[in-house]
Amino acid sequence: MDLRVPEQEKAFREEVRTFLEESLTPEIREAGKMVTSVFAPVKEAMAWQKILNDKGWAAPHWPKEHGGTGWSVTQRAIFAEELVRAETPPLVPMGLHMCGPCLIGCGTEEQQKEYLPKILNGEHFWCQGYSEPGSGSDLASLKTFAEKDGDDYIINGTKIWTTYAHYAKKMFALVRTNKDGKPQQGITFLLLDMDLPGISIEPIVGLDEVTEQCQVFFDNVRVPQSNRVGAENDGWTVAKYLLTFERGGQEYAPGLNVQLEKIRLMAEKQQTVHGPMSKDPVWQHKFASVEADVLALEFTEMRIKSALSSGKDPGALSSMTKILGTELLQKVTELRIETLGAQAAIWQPQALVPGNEQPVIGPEYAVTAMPHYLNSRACSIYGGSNEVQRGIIAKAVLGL
Amino acid sequence: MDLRVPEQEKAFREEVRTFLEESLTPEIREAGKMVTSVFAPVKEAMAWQKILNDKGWAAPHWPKEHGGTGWSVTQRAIFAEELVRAETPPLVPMGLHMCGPCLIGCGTEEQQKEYLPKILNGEHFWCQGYSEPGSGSDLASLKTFAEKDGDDYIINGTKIWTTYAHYAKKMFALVRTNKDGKPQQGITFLLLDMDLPGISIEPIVGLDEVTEQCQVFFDNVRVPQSNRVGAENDGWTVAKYLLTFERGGQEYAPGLNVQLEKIRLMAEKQQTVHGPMSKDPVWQHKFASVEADVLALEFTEMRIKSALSSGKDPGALSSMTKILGTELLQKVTELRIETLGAQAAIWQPQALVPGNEQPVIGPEYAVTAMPHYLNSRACSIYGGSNEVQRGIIAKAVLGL
Amino acid sequence: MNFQLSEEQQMLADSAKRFVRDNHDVEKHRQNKKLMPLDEATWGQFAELGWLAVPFAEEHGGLGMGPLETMVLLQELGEGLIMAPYIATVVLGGGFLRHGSEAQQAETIPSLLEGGLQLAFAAEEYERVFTLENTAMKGEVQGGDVVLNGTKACVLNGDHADQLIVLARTAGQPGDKDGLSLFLVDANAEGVERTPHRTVDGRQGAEIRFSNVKVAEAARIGELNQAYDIAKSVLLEGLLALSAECTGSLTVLLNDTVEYSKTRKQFGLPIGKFQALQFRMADMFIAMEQTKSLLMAATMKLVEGHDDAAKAVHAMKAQLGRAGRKIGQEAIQIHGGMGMTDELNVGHFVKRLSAVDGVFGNADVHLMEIARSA
Amino acid sequence: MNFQLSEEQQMLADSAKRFVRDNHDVEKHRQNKKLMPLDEATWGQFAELGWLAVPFAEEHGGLGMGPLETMVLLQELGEGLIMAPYIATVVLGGGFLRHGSEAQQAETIPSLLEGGLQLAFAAEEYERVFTLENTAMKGEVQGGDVVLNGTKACVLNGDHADQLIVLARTAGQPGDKDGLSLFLVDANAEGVERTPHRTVDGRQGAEIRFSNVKVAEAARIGELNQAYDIAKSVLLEGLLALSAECTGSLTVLLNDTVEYSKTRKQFGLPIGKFQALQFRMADMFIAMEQTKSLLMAATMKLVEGHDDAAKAVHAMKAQLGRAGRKIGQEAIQIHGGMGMTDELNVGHFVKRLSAVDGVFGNADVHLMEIARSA
Repeated sequence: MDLRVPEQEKAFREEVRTFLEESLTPEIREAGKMVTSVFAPVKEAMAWQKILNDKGWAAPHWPKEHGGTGWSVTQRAIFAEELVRAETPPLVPMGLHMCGPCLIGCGTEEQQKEYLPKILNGEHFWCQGYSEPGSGSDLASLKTFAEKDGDDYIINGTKIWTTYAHYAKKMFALVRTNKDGKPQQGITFLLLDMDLPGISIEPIVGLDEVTEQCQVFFDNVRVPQSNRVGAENDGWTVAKYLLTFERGGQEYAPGLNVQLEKIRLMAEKQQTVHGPMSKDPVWQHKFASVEADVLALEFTEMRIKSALSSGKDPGALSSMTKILGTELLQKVTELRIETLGAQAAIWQPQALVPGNEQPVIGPEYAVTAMPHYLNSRACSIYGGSNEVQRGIIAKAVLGL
Repeated sequence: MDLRVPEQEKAFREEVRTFLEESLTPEIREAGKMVTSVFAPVKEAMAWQKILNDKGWAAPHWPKEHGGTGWSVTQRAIFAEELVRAETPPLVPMGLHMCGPCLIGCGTEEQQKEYLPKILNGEHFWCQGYSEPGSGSDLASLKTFAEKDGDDYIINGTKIWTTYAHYAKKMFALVRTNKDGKPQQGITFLLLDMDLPGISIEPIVGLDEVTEQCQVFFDNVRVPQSNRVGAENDGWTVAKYLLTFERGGQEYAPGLNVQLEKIRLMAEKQQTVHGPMSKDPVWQHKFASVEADVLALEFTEMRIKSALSSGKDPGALSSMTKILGTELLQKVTELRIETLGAQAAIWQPQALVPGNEQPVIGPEYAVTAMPHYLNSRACSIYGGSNEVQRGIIAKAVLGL
Repeated sequence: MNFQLSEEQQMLADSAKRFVRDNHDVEKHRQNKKLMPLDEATWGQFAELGWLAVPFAEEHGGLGMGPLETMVLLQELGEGLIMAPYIATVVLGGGFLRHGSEAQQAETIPSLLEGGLQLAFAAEEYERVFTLENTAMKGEVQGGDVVLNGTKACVLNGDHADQLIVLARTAGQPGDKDGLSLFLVDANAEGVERTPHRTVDGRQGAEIRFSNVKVAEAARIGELNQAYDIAKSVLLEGLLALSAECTGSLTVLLNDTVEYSKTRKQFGLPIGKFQALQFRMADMFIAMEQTKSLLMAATMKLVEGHDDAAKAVHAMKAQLGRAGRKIGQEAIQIHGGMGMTDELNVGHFVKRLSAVDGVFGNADVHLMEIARSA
Repeated sequence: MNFQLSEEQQMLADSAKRFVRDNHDVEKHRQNKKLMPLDEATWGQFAELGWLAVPFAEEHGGLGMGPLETMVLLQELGEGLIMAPYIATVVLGGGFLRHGSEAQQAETIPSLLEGGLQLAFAAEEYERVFTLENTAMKGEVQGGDVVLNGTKACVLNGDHADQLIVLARTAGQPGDKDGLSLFLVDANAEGVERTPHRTVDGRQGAEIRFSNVKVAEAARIGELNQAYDIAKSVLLEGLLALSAECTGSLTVLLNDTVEYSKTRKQFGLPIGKFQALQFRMADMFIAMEQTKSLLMAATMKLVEGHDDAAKAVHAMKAQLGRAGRKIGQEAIQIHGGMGMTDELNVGHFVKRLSAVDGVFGNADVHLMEIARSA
C-alpha cells in the first residue's frame, strides 16, 4: 500500500500542465471560471475541444484506433484532474462521452468512420434523446414510437430534458419499435438529423433562467434504417454498453477540492465581529466536515481507479460515487451561499455570459454562487436519480 | 392568539408545586434524578404512586367516577409538566395508562370494580402482553393462541418485550382466538395472573445491562373466560380504545427542557483551552439548534393541547409528536455524551441503583449519560416504531 | 393559551386569501419577475385594502394592529408569492417611523398609507456577516450634522424607496452595540448613488453608495450612538414578517409536492407510493409544522413581551433557513426535472426561500444569536 | 498509488482473521466483559503470534513494521471485538518507548514483547475537553526531579499497566503547546493511587491520582517542556489504531444488519424489502466505504510523511465518530427490539463505537483540529 507517485506520472502531469498553460486562451479560461453547471457555454467549450483535438487529446478514453490517446487509467485520471484544476470549461459530453462510446462498441465500421471523426472535431454537435415526459428514472417505459416503413422508420412522440437540443445537429435516441414483451425489449437505438422535417424543439427555461434543456417533438419524422445502431429492438444493449465503457464512473473529488479552495478564500474576506469568517469556529467546523467527506471521496475514487487499473470491475460502486459526488457538490454549493449570506441573493445572470461587459454588482466571486447552487440541484435527478442509485446499491451490492 | 396564563392556572401550578415540595421523599427524589429510561425503578415509582394516590392524583386522566381528578386538559398538562420538572420518577404506565383505560372503556362494571382501585393503589402491578417474537411493528400478526375449553381459555405461545413481567402480578394480553379472516380480527383481550401454572418468565438483559424486558412463555395456561375484556375476537377494538382515551399522545417538551438545562450546566464545567465549553461557539451552535427544535415541539404540543381543549381530535398528529419527541430525546442524550467526551465511557451501572452506597468515579452528573443514551435508542422502536409513525403521517395526513 | 384567530384577524386572513386566489398565477409571477419597476397596481390595492395601515397607530390613521396581524396577513400572501415590498416599507419602514420624531412621522406616514411613499432599511454591507453590531459604515459627527460615507448592500426595495433608513456607525468599532445611529435619508439626496439589481427571487434590491452625504440632526431616528435597541426591536419584527411570509410559502411547497407525487408515475406506480418518498414527505410535513409552531411562539412572545421573545425570534429565523432548505430541496428532488424548471410553482418558491435565508443573517447567524440571548 | 496488501501484510491479516474466527463469540464476549482482570491467555496468544512485536524495531526484537501493519491487524481484530489492550500497550505504549532513552527501552521492551509488561497512556483529565495542549495536571520541577500532583481520568488499561506514560504540564497554561512533559512512571510508585472502572464497551479504565509522586530525570521521555511533538506523533498513531479497529467493527455492524433485514419479516415481507430501509442501509454502506477510504488515506499519508497527514488522521477520527454514530444507531433501529439486548453482536459493537468516539477527543474536537491543521 502506498501513495508514491512514479516519476513518469509526475512527468506526465507536468506535460499536461505545460500544455494547459500554453494553450488555454483568456476567453476559454474566463468561461471556465464562470461555469455553474456540468454543461459549459457551447461556444467556448467547443473552441476548447478543437484545441484539445488538434493535440489529439479530445477523447483520451476512446481506443487509440478511433482517436483515443492510449493512456493508462492513471494518466487519464491525471489529465482529467488537471483540466478541473485549471478550471477549463467541461467538454460537452453528448458526443464524446455518450454517443461516441456506443458507436465504438456497437456501431458498424461504416458508422464509426462516418461519425467518430466528426464527434472529435466538433463538426457534429450531438444531443441525447432518451428521457420522455412519462419516463424519467423509469427509462424503459419510453413510448416514442418508430414504425417501419420501407427502408425507413417513421418516428412519432416526444423527448424531454434533451440538453442543448437547440444547438444540436444530430441526435442519438432510444425509440420503441415493439410494444410487446418486457419494457426493456423492443427499444431501438437510432441516429438522426435535427433538421429533419417533423422535428420541433421547445426550449425549457431552468431555475437559473438559463436554457440548457429542451423538449423535442417528433411528428412523422422519417429516418433511414441504416441509421440504426445495433439490432432492432436491441437498443437497450447499445445504451448499456456505455456502462461497460466508462466503468467506475466520473471523478468528483478534484472538482470539489477546487470549489472548497474557492470557498475558503471567500470566507477569508467576510468579516464577522471577531475577524474573518474563515476563523469563525462554526464556519470552520462546517467546512472541516465537508473537507473530511471530500478527502474520503478522493480516496474512494482512488480505490475504484486502482481496481480498474488491475482489471477489476468496480460495478455498482459507481452508484456510490454518483451519490457522494453529487450530494457533496450540492453541499458545497450550499456552503458557498451560506458563506456569502445576503450577497448570494444578488441576481445577475447576465454577468455569467462569456464576453459580457456588464459591471458586476457586489463581490465578483459571489456572482456564480446562487446559479450554481440552484443548477446543482439537478445533479441528484439526472443520470439515474440518486433514488435509483440507492436502489442499485441495496440490490446489487447488499443483495436486498 | 395569546399565551397569557389565567390566574386560576397559576394558582393550580402553585398548588402542585407546593404538594411536590412537601411530599417528595429524599429517596424518591434521588431515584427520579437517576432515571435513564421511561421506566423508573419499581420500588421508588410505586412508593411515589402511593403518595399520589393518597392525594387522589395517581390517575388524573381517568374519569372522576373511577378515581380521576376531573381536571381540564390544561390542568393535566400543568400537573404532568410539574412532575417532570421536579424530576419525579415516572409512574409505571402499564396499569395506569394502558390496562386501566381499556377497562374503563370496555370492561364490565364488575371488572372495573375489581381492578381499577388496585391499579390506583398499586396492589396489582400489571404488565402488557402484546408483542411477540414474530410481531413487533406488525402487531396484528400475533400468534399466541387461546383455545376455548369449557369456561376457560387454554393459552399457548410466547410474548416478548414484556416490560417488568418479572415484577408483575397481572398481565393484560392480546391473544388469538380465531385463525381465520383478517389478522386484526380473531384477537381477544384477556387478563391473567402471572403466577398461573404454565407461565414462565425469561428476563432479557438490555444494552445498558438492566433487565426491563422479559420474554413470557405460555404452556397450556388456563384462564377463565370471565377474564376476557370485550367480546371474543374483538380485542383489537379494546386495545385501540387507548388511542381514543389518550388522544394527542404524550408531551415530550417539558422533559427535554429539563435535560437541556442539565446539559448546559455540564457544559459550564467542561474546560476547553478557550474557557468553558458552554462558551465554545461550536457547542453553542449545536445546543441552540436542539433548543430551537425543542421550543418548536413545545408549541406543537401546545397546539395539540389547544385543539383537545376545544374538543377537536388531533388524530394522526400524535404520530408527529412521537417522532419528534423520541428523536429529540435521542439527540439530547447524544449531545450529553458529546459534551462529556471520554468521561461518558466510564461504566458504573451499580451507581444508578437507588440506595446504593457505591462511590461514583468521575463527575457525578456523568453517571447517567451513557445508560440514558443507550436506553433511549429504544424509544424510536417501541410504542409503534417511528417507521410505523411516518407511514401513518404519509397515509392519514398526507393521503399518500 | 389560545391559538384561535380573533374575528378581526380572521377577516384579514380571508381578505388576503381572496387576494391570493385572484392574483397568484405562476405565469404572471414569471412575467412580473422580469420587471424591475414597482408593481404600482398591486401596491394600490394593498393601500385600498387597508393593509398598509396594519401596524400604524390609530392616531396616525393606522389600524393599531401588531405583529400578530402582520403574521396573519403575510402568511397568506406568502402562499401566493406576492412580490410587493410590504416588509421593507410597512414592517421595517413603519417600525422605524414609530420611533421617529413627530415631524418625521407627519412627513411620511400619511403618504405611506396612501401608497405614495416607499421605504427601505439600508443595513447590510458587502463582505460583512450581518448582525447589527457588525455595522461598519461610517457616519462622521460634524457639529450637529453627520456625514455618511460608504456603501450599503442588498438593500431590499432600495431603488424604489423614497426615503432610506440608514444604519451607520457614528462611534466605536464593529462588534460594539454602542456607537450605532439611525437616519431617515432622502433617497435622492446629493451624494446618494443607487445601483438597482434583481434578487434571485425576482424582487428588487440595490447597492447604495453614500459620498459625503450630510444628514441634519432632525433626520436622526433615536439618540446618537444609541440606536441599537431600536434597530433590534424593529429588526425582530422584520424577521418575524419574513418568517410569516415564508411559512405560507412552505405550505405551498409541501402541498404541491404531495399532490405531484400522487399523479407522477414511475415503474408503474405513483411515486408517492414509494416508501422512501413517503417518509421524506412525512419529514417535510413535520418540519413545516415545527416551523408554524415557532412562528406562533415567537410572534406571541414578542407581542406579549416575554423575556425570551428575542430568542424565539432568532430560533424562528434559524428554523426558516433550515426548514426552507430541507423542504425546498426535497420539493425539487421529488418533482424531478420539472422541479428544475421555471414553469411550476416549486422553483419560484424555492428561490424565494433561498434568498430569504441570507437576508439579515442566515440560520447559522441566528443560531449563534440564540446562544447569545441565553 | 497502490492499495494492495503486501505478502507480509496479507499473512498478518490472515492470521488475525483465523484468530477472530476461533475466538469471537458473543456469549464469550458477554462473559469476558464482566471480568475486570486482564485476559492473560489471549494476551499470551498475541505474544506468541508475534503481534506484540509489530511496531518495534528489529534491533529491539520487533518486526520493524508500522502503522500500515497495525491497521491491517486491528481491522481484523475489530471484526471480532477482541478486547486485548493492544492499543494501550503496543501502539501508544510502544510508540512512546520509541522516543524513550536506551535505558527505558532496555528495561521495558523485552518484557513487553513476551507479554509480561502492560502500559497505559495517562492523558485525559476530568472536566477538560481532550486535546494535548489542554493538559492541566501539574508537574512541578524541583531540581532534576519533577513532582506530579493531580488526577488522570479514563486511563485505558490503567489498572493493568505496570508502567504509566504520564502527560503533565511542567510549565505554561492549558492551551500552550510548550510546557508539556512526558514521564514513564512505575504504576506502583508511592503516591500513585488507582481506581479501576469498567468502560461502556466492557473494557477497563482507571482513574489515577498522583500525590507528590517524585519522578527522576531518567524517567522523562523527550525534553522537559517540549513533549508536544512526541505526544502528538504517538497520539496520531493511536488514533489510527483505534480507527482501524473500529472500521472492522463497522463492517460487522453493517453486514449483520443487512443479513438480519433479509430474515426478519414484518407485514408479510422481509424488512430488507422495504424501500426506506433499503435506502438507509445503502447510506450505511456508503458511510462505511468512506470510512475505509479515510483510514487508508490517513494511514498511508502518515507512513509516507505527507504534509497533510495529521489533517487526514483528524478527519479519520471525526469520521469514526460520525459514521460510528450513524451506522450504530441505524443498526439498532433496524434490528428493532433485538438490537437493544445484550444477546446479539449489534449492541456490543455499538457500545464499543460509543466509547471510542469520546476517547482522545470526539468528532467535534477532531473537526476543529482539521481546521487548525490547515
